[in-house]
Amino acid sequence: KPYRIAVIPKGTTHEFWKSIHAGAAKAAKEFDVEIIWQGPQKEDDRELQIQVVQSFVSRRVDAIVLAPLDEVALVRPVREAVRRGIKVVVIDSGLKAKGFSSFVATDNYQGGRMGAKRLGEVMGGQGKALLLRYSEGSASTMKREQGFLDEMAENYPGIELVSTNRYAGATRESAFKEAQNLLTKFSSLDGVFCPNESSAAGMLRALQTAGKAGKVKYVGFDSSETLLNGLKAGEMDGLVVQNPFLMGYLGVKTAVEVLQGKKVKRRIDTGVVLVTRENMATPEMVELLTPDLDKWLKQ
Amino acid sequence: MNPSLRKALAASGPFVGLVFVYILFAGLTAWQGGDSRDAFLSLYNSKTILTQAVIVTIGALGITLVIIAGGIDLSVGSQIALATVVIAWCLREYGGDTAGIGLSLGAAALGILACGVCGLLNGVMSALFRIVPFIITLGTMQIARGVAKWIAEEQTIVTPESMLFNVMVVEPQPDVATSVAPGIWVAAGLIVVVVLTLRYTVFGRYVFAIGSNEATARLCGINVTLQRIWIYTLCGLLTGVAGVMQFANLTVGDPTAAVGMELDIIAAVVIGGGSLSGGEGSALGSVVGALIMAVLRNGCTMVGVPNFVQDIVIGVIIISAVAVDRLKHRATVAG
Amino acid sequence: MNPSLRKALAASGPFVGLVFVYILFAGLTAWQGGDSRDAFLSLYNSKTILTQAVIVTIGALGITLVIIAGGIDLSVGSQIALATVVIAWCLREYGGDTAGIGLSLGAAALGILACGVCGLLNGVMSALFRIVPFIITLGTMQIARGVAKWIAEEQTIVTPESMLFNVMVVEPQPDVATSVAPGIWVAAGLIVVVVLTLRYTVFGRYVFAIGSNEATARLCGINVTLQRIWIYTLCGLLTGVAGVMQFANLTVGDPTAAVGMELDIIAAVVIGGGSLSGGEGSALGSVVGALIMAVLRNGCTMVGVPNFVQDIVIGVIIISAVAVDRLKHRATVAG
Amino acid sequence: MEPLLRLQDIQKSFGATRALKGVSLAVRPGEIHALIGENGAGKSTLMKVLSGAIRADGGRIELRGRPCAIPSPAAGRRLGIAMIYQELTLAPHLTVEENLTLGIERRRLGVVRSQRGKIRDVLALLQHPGLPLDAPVRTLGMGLQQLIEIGRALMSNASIIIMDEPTSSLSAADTKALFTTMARLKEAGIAIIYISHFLEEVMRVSDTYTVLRDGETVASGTISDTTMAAIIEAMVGRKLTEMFPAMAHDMGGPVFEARNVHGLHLPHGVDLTLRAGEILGIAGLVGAGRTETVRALFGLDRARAGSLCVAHGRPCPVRRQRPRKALRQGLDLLSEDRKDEGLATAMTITENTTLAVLPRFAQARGWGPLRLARERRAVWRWVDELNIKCAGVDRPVDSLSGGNQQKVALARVLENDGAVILLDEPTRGVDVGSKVDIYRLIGRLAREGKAVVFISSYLPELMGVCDTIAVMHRGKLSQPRPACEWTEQEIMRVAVSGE
Ligand SMILES: Nc1ncnc2c1ncn2[C@@H]1O[C@H](COP(=O)(O)OP(=O)(O)OP(=O)(O)O)[C@@H](O)[C@H]1O
Ligand SMILES: Nc1ncnc2c1ncn2[C@@H]1O[C@H](COP(=O)(O)OP(=O)(O)OP(=O)(O)O)[C@@H](O)[C@H]1O
Ligand SMILES: [Mg+2]
Ligand SMILES: [Mg+2]
Repeated sequence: KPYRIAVIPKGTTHEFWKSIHAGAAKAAKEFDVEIIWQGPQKEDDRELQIQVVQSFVSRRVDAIVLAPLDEVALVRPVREAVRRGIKVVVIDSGLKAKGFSSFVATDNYQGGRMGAKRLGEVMGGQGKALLLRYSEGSASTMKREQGFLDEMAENYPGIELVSTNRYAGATRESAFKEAQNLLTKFSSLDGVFCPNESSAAGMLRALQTAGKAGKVKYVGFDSSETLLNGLKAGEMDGLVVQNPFLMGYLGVKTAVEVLQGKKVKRRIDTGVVLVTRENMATPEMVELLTPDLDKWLKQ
Repeated sequence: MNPSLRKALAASGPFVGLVFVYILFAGLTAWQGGDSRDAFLSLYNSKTILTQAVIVTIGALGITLVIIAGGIDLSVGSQIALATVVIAWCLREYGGDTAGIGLSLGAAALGILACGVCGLLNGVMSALFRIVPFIITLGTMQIARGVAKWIAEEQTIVTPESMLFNVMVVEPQPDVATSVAPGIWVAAGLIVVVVLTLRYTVFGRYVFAIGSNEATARLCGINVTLQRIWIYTLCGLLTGVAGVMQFANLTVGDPTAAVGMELDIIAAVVIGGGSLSGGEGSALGSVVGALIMAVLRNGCTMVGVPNFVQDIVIGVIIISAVAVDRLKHRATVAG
Repeated sequence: MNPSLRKALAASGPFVGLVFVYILFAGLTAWQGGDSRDAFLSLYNSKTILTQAVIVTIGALGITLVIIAGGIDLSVGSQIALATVVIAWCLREYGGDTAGIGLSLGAAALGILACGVCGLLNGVMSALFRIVPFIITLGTMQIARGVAKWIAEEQTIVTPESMLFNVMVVEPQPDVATSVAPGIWVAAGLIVVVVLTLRYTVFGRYVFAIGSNEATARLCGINVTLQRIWIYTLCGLLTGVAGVMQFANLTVGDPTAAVGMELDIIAAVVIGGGSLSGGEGSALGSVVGALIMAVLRNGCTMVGVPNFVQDIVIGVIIISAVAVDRLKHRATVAG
Repeated sequence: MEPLLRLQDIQKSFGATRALKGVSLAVRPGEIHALIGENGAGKSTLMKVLSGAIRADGGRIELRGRPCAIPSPAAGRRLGIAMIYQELTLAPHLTVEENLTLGIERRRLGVVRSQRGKIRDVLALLQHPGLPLDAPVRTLGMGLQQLIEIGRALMSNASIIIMDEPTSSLSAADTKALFTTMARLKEAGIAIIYISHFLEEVMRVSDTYTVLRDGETVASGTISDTTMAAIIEAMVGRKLTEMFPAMAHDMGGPVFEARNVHGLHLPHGVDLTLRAGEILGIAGLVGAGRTETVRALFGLDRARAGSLCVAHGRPCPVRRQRPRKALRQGLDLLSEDRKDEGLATAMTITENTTLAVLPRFAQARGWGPLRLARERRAVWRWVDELNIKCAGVDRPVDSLSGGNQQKVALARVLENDGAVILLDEPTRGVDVGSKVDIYRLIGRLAREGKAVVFISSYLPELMGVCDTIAVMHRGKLSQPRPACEWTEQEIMRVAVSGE
């Protein structure tokens, strides 16, 4: 009888999670296990994610692959799962708990530094830049933001960071409004960095509606159709891209290995790459950026 | 008809609904087979459902009072967030590495008190200014949320380990049938208190009287203003307890928690037979309403139906619960 | 007193509030100096504020009708999400790489229509079953959200480039003073239509009459049921237009968009002088209410005050708007 | 001349109440037809049937010789029937102009077209040409609102105008203006059905009349052929000596005193003294201010001035009176508005009966749990004693008939056991059998040494039950005199004219 593995994303509406889903589906096919894909829809609904985990514990799946919305709030349900003999693999964002089997994620701090480096280069080492943070209490984006700030402080002293304290909120909609207001406030701006897909998409839209797209140097994080179009059009100067497909794949693969009693690494890095207009057409990038999701999902 | 029988029948509507929903999902999971077949009916899952229903249940107890008295309270979700933040703040400020029992209880009490103050404000303003409670509580909803963010400095507040964390553990001692989350006991205790209060105290009778016909209440010498302030304050305190449970669930103080939960709670009360025009409703009914929602959520996850089905089903259930009730009333009047 | 003067004064309350808020933030930014000093007062920022107010404004026009007629509609936020999804779905299914004008307009029309159907359902159910609209629309709120998720398959729907994307561009031609987002023109047009409808048409007068005294309306031969269905349907259609604007903003169909926006919109209407007990309210007032909220949001970002201050301020403004109104009324009655 | 309108054998029941048992009436064009009857005789109901506001259970309506159905107010208006309702039916937020034209707007493409010319004509007819058309009607006084109500009927080109007590809140000048208007309408060939309790007015303005009693036509004819005495005779009608059971009781010393009570609107300077065991009847026309007097005494309405003193307690200004305080003083009130105030109709008999004295049934001075068994026992006692017909004391009050509902309200007053009891229209809408029960009860109260104020618009019962009777006219209360010194004609005369 095949293993049943629950894969719980932070949300279901971002394209990032679609890729994770596809990667997980690929692994499921490869190792002949059944995956159950379910998560909250808003990326700040901790309560609902807790309930989803609890329900899967009730359902006695064999393993849970979880992208925790909060590094603390999800500790307890994970502990309950582990105590009931369910293996847990954490992906994407950290969790302040022991007992889970492995942590499969991007090195977010490095990703943040990579973004800062790219932004520093395209800005020529000087000018005014701002950081629009994502949402309160999200561990992975906080690391990216930290990496960005550290790199800027160490290597690009000529760049003045005019705003680093505003949050975009969990949806594109809230990010868009916030970005619009920030862009109006700082009319002479040279660079922008956003730490995830929804904040980046909101910011891109704000730049477009403000007529500043392409004029302000802009580096984002994560990929999606919207953001890639921006990159192609020259409205963005770089995207730090994780490999969500690989993350989903490795998450499920690790879970299977744990279930089979194999030894797995505590920390598995899925890597980040910088995508620019120049390299986005190379075959390996195309494979990374637009994996054939439907091939894995439509069955 | 025998009066207690009559009451039992009237209350039975939502209960029948609960049984129906439960059997439906039991059937669905059985039909689906596989692992989920026994999982849904398992003892552990029942405990999970009950634990998940705790917050809405306790919140619904408070709003039941308000709704029976002909009012409404939209600020409940924000109040719950406020409570989690106040508790977490207290634990972080005064706890070292782990917070002791005394501190934990003190923090919980403070959280409950904060909500009580919100309720008091709601009551005083709606009683004195005679503004529709919808607006008052829409305002306090924003204010409580803002204060919560303020205290939390727009972050989640991480706290030292506290005994409160254990309140919502689904099964504190595994494989002991009677071992359930302490939160369930708290909820059960509060249910008993509210049921008894509504049924056996002067205050409870006044709540019904005010909602049923305010003019009559006034004619009978009831100080409607004062009672109303009391009712909102009590609702606030109960909401505070729900906030403690929410904190136990999240283990962090989260100023963005429970957005829109007021509507869930109001829906539970309405499904349980409460009428927004006042004078009708029962604490037990509201509890059953909360359970219906919890079973629905849990069952949908078990069967693996997508979220959207769940949304639609809940919407349909809300409307039909009230429509059926209305048709029943009409039939009674005609007969 | 001169009647038109009286009306002007009554409507002036919210307007004075708007001016006050604007001057307040102008003062704050000036005092703060730096980048934000001129930014707040700049023409460009005014355009930003107006653009940001468009969605709530259009939504508020619809709800104004409902509230004047003594009803309420909680499903507006979900309807907006539904509209974005329907539009995006349409563009994705039938558009190739870029969607033509015809397709774009067709998609927008379909989105508006979807909301119109929701409104029709609200109207029919609340008129026929005589259920409190609060419950009905609480139900349709869930259902519309569920349907939106269904259509979107619980994802955001990415669409080909469409002319709709340009509707909410703050400044289509830079540095032309009169160049504003087309959405603002749409909103302006709708404001004019609704204002004229309420003031000069038989329908508008019936809306007020039904909200003011339903029994009178019935005795005067008004088909209250039919009118009510019309009112909710119109509200739905207007909400649909707000949905188109939301889509233009997001450029994707997002089934989780606009959660809780109904409360923002209701707050705008109430700040603008609408009364939840019916019979009172004005389209212009609601627009001013929406603008007050937009200025508040924008101003808070400009000054750089934290979000929580914004929440608290909005809450206080909602309550005091209504309290002032109530005290004014009392003065009139006493005088 | 051919009658414009003929009603034949109209019947209407509300649940167990048979409001109309078969009424017939005919009106000719250019005629003012008076419809006369006691409170509850069925006048308003009949007119609501005619205007389409309610549907009759049986009977025929003929308009210009042709039978017709009037299923809705809109249909009534189309047939040229306009109605001025007894209870004001204005939309308070709408302006004068909007109210005047509501439902009969002239329109082009849905846009309202001004009818100011016509409005001006109508207002001139009512001799109020200066009325501000853009003022919301809620900012106007009761009298002006009543005028607008009348104006709305004039606006609709009606051939029949029904006026249900149009002058009850009009000033003398406005009343005169209304009569002038009616005369002009009459010249224009419009028929008017005029309902009023002011019989002198009726005698002055009408041509023909119909008297209703208990939902039946008991007399009709031409005004010039009859006298006021004859009409009153027909209204009051039956001999009901046996209806009023004699209950011997003695009067003691004074237990209640009120001095110079002024309400916000009505009354004007009422003085009242009650002795233990006295039943004081207060008669008067609708709108005379009786209800407002007792509400002010009980603290339900704000008062302007006056003082009261119950059972030798400390005198207390009426302005400070509150229901809670009144109940504690031993003062109790039975509301005239049973449905909207007197009872919480969705609650049970038990709950209603004990609501005012609930803490008595709880342990620990009202803070502890209720003693439900004791409460039910107390209520059962009243159910038996008052002969309340119910399936059990846990039934909701709205499952009872009107008479039994009223008995529940009385049970509440009895349970409170106050020394002074104010009964406002205790027999309104109550069937004859229950009425007798209530009379007996009032007698018993007096025998127990309580002072009772009995407000009623139904004179025979006042004559039959009360020891003393006072008459109220436009906010002023006459000196009480022993009941045997009054005749019904005399009371009517004082109620109508004030002296
Ligand atoms: N909607 C109703 N439901 C139940 N009973 C009603 C209703 N309307 C009227 N009645 C009853 O019908 C009877 C006749 O009432 P109606 O209002 O026609 O009297 P009326 O002659 O106009 O009296 P008044 O002089 O007080 O206006 C009364 O007993 C009244 O209580
Ligand atoms: N708030 C108010 N403002 C102005 N006039 C009022 C107000 N309330 C009542 N009135 C009028 O005052 C008059 C007295 O009413 P009240 O009910 O006291 O009369 P009543 O003698 O008890 O009549 P009924 O026989 O109907 O009980 C009525 O004409 C009524 O329309
Ligand atoms: Mg009448
Ligand atoms: Mg009266």
